[in-house]
Amino acid sequence: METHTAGTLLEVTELRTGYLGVEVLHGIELVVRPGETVCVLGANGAGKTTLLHAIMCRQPAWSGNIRLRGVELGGAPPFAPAHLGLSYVPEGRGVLASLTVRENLELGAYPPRARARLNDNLERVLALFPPLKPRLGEPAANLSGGQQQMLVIGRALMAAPELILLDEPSLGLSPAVTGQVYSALAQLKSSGQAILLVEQNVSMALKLGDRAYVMEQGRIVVSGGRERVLADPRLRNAYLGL
Amino acid sequence: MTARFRGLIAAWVAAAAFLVVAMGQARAAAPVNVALIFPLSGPNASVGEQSVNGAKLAAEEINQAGGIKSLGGAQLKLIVADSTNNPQGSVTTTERILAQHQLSAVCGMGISPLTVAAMPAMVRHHVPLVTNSIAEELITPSNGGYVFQVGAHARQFGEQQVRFLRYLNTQYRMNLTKAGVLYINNPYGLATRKGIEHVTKAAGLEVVFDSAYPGNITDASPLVARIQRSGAQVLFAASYVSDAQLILTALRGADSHILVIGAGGGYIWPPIGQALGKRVNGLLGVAMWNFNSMNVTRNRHLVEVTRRYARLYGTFMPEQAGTGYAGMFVIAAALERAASADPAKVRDALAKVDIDRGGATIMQPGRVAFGPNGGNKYIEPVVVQWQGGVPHTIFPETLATAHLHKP
Amino acid sequence: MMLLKALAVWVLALALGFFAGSGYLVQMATATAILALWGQSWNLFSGLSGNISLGHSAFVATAVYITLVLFVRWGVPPLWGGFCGVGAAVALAALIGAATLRLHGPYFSLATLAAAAVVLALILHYPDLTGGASGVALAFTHNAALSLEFTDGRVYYAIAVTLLFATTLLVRWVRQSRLGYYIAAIKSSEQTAAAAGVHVARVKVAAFCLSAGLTAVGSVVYVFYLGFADPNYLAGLTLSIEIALVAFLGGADFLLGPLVGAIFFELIDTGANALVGASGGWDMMVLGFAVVAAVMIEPRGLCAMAVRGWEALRCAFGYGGKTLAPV
Amino acid sequence: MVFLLQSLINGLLIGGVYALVAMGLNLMFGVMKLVNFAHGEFLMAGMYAAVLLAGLGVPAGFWGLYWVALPGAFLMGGLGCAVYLLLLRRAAAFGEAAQILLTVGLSLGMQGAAQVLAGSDFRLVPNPINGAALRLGGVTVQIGPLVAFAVALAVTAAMAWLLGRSWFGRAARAVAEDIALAQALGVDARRVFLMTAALAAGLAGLAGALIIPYHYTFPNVGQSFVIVAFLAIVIAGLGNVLGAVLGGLLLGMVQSVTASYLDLDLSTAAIYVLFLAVLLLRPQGLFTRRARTV
Repeated sequence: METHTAGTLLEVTELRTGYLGVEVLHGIELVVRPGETVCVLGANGAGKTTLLHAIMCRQPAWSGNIRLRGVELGGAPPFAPAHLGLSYVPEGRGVLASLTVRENLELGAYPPRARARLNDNLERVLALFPPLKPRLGEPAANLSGGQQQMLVIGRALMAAPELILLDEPSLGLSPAVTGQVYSALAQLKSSGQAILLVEQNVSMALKLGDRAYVMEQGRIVVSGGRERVLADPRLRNAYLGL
Repeated sequence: MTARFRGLIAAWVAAAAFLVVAMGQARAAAPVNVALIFPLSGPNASVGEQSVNGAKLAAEEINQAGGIKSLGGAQLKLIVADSTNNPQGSVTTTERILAQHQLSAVCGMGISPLTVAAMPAMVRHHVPLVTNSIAEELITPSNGGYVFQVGAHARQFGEQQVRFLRYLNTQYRMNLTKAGVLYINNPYGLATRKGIEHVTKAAGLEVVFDSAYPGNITDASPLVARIQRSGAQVLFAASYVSDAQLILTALRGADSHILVIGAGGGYIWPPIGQALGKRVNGLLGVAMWNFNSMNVTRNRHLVEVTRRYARLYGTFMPEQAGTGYAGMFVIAAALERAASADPAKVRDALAKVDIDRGGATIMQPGRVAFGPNGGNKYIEPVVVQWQGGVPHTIFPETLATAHLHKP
Repeated sequence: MMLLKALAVWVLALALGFFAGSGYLVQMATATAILALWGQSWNLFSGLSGNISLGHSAFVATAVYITLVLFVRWGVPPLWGGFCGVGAAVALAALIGAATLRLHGPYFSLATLAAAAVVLALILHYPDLTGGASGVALAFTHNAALSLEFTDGRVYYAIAVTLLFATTLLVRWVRQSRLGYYIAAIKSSEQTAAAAGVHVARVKVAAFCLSAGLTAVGSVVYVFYLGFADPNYLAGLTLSIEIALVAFLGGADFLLGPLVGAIFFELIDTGANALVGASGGWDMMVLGFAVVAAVMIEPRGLCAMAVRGWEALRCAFGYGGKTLAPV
Repeated sequence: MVFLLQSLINGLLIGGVYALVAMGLNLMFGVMKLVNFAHGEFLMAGMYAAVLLAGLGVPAGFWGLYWVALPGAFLMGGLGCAVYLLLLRRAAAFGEAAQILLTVGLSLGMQGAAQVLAGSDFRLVPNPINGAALRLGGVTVQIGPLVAFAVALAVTAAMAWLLGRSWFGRAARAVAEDIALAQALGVDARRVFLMTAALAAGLAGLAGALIIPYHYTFPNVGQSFVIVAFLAIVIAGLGNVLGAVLGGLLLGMVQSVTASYLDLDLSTAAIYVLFLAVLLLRPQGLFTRRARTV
């Protein structure tokens, strides 16, 4: 599906940003290569969501670069990343509750590059998340928490993205549902989908991820392959806030 | 020596004479300030504009004829101001004009609440107001005789409507016995209704429908449905032009043959004729002034005035323009009589004028004088009927220029 | 210190009015002071709590009509009748406030708008009692303090200015009192405020009543100053909007906002009327677009604009100061 | 019985006009979260645009005057775009208070501007529709309002399709619910806003063109319609565009029935009382299932 060109898919360099004059991210460096699953780990308030917001152009970068396949995203309007191939799964249930399940999925294919393949992608998503199929006509608000999370991930896939960004997909889900979500993510990964996963649930995330970054107070403190990060004592520190 | 002395004296006398003449000239040139305060913005702006047009026409005429002769030919200087459409704005504007200019009189308002609100300021400054608004509330002891109503009281409207009905019954044997009364819920509507109520009994009419309605309606069909249901044969209506048009259209749509007699306002305004086209013909209304009344049509000069108005503004001269025109001539007559620009003296003169010549005779029946309460003593509202696209006066017979077209 | 300064300004304002004579300036100043007073009262609830009332004319009309009906029908002196009028306005506010507690944003605004429309409909529907659409004209021939009748306009000016100062000081005090903090807390989030132990319902109703009461006090003075009660104006939407407008225009976050807003509004309104009023429609257009321009330049109001300008000036001369916190 | 039927039909027909005005108002509120106090002036401008176009010439025949409807609506759509680009685009970031102030100022300014540009005259292009009526049994149906009502129904269907089935509609509803999320999905919110403003103004323009055959055009005409439209959208549920149609029709009928059976003067009060009752008992609106968080 994706053309696996050499080099990087997403490249974040020296990224600084913040709110109301207070800097939150102090020079982030991050790389995602095609087909890779990369985790960003860290405690609450480490700046993980802010990082995703900056990549999605929700939050203007103060300095530094965000490049998708070499195209600069910094300063682009907030709807641009979706058109360039980034799909975003926000924290919490990001469903559009007043729309039906089908409409939610269709909106996932809003960028022109995805509209042509709407029906193929819809089939693919429903195959990945079968529980959604019988409920297509219902308002998304009627779905259970787990189904809503599936819907949101499915919606992100409707754009046939180059890279999918997930913010805490396990938040507030029961262990069983979390398992379902992660097995779906694993399936995606095996199909070659690049994933950037922000998670507090370290064990789940690292089972899936090829590489990981650990953030602490707006900085990357550890980065590297799964085993290396797991072994690093700074991972524990980051979570205990030491 | 003497010759030189004589020459000097001659020069001195010449200089003095020149000075006196020049001063006299200067005094003659000192204009008399008259303010025109009308609603020029908001929903009643068109009422105000028509009044101003009429008054301006009169002032031009007075000035061209040599101004106020008893003041050495002083010219009238008009100060036009917007009273806006709320009482606070009316007060503010009036106070400002009174502060900025040495006025001899004010001609103005047209809309009753604006006039009532502005009156205390006029009284305080001892400046008389000649108004074409119709509310009776104006005539209060505390207004100290500073208000002069050149047109009719709303009550006189109502009375004239019923009198006309009696005339129809006797003259044309129309046998109308059931009346409906529909009036806008504002001072003009309330006062008109009072007048009708007063006389309906005397006329032997049964009032089968009597209701106020809120102004600026969007749909008249419920009103019309009720009027039809009541079985009224004649409808006395007091409304502004927008509502009047909707009511008339809805009546026509409902194929109603009720006889509508409007009380001034929208039923006799130029726009209603434009809106309804040929269908306006036959519509009846009571007016405090009409350009086709006998007192106007038998006076060649006044006919020329109404024609000039039509040329300048593209419609026949409407009620408010006529009263504005008359108001200005009344003020001029008072200035002439007072021989002074002092507003207090103008007021006293206004109380005493009795005019039966000149522009003021445009008011029916051709004569204007004010009673002790400031109302026009002689005024006779007229009943008009639209014929050939313009309103013709058909009642009272002394002023009529056309016969009733029986509906 | 603040009190002393305020007193000085008050005395100065009175003196200015006294020497300005009885004419147009005093008349306009009185109208401005009452408009500012209304704006200030409005701001006490709507500006501080963020619930925008578009029905304050209901309180104006209620106070005016209770006072006038008592006066005209039963001869109750307006000074005493005025208290009844204010009481009635407060009672109405308690009713509306309690009924609309759950409403927020435009729902609240439109509910207050509708309430005022119902008050207007009632006044018009009982003409035997209220005089109906014709309104009530008051005519004064002599001075009578008990009847609030004064032939000299400066007396009304003095009363209006005094009330404005008293209201402003009261609002200042409220802002710094517990009630003020509670209202501010409610503005940022009702849930949080409730969680923090604020009795949201009670605070909202209390502030609304206080706001209505102050509005009513100004209204009683206003109608005797104007000498005429026109129900369509006093209970109308135009007045409600004007009251809200001056508070916004000046800046709802500033103590002097309503005063600044009222002065600006009256200046543009009467200025446009004086300069271009004679040619129909221009004055309305100028006023409307002036408001639009003011909002576009600084949505937080004229006071914020002034502060910004002042800061820019200071910075230009090398005195860097603290800037307005971004909102 | 006939009388009741007559008053219901009267209410239904005027309700159609309310519906058109209310739809645009609610569309703007729903998508842009903007209470547009100048919406009545959009209607007024639409009426003037239609009268102006009619001045270019009216084809002979009974329906001739209606040719102005589409061009008028498009002209007004253009005005909506201009107002959005000049004012509302920046005002989106303002607080609710500043937005109210802005649209109130705009309303005053537009009324003044209309008087400056077009004068204060009451205008009505003479036409055969004015006063024409069908008589079915004992019931009278006026043609002008009937056409407005029919078009309102057609527009409702078109809007239902647009909002429910088109990409614009899905995007608009997404923006209405969660603007940040919609943008993350690739929706350009500003374009949606622009189109919303154009559509709302265009609907007002269409309504304007439909009522000029039987209603005067003057600078303050918008005020009489817009208040009812405001009440209609709250009764229907703010943001519920199709509900606004039902709200408009309902208010038209309540107004008509109270005017027919009770006091004419109370018909206005009646709709306010109904409005307050709905607001207090069912603040999410009669025709909105889910409570909205506003």
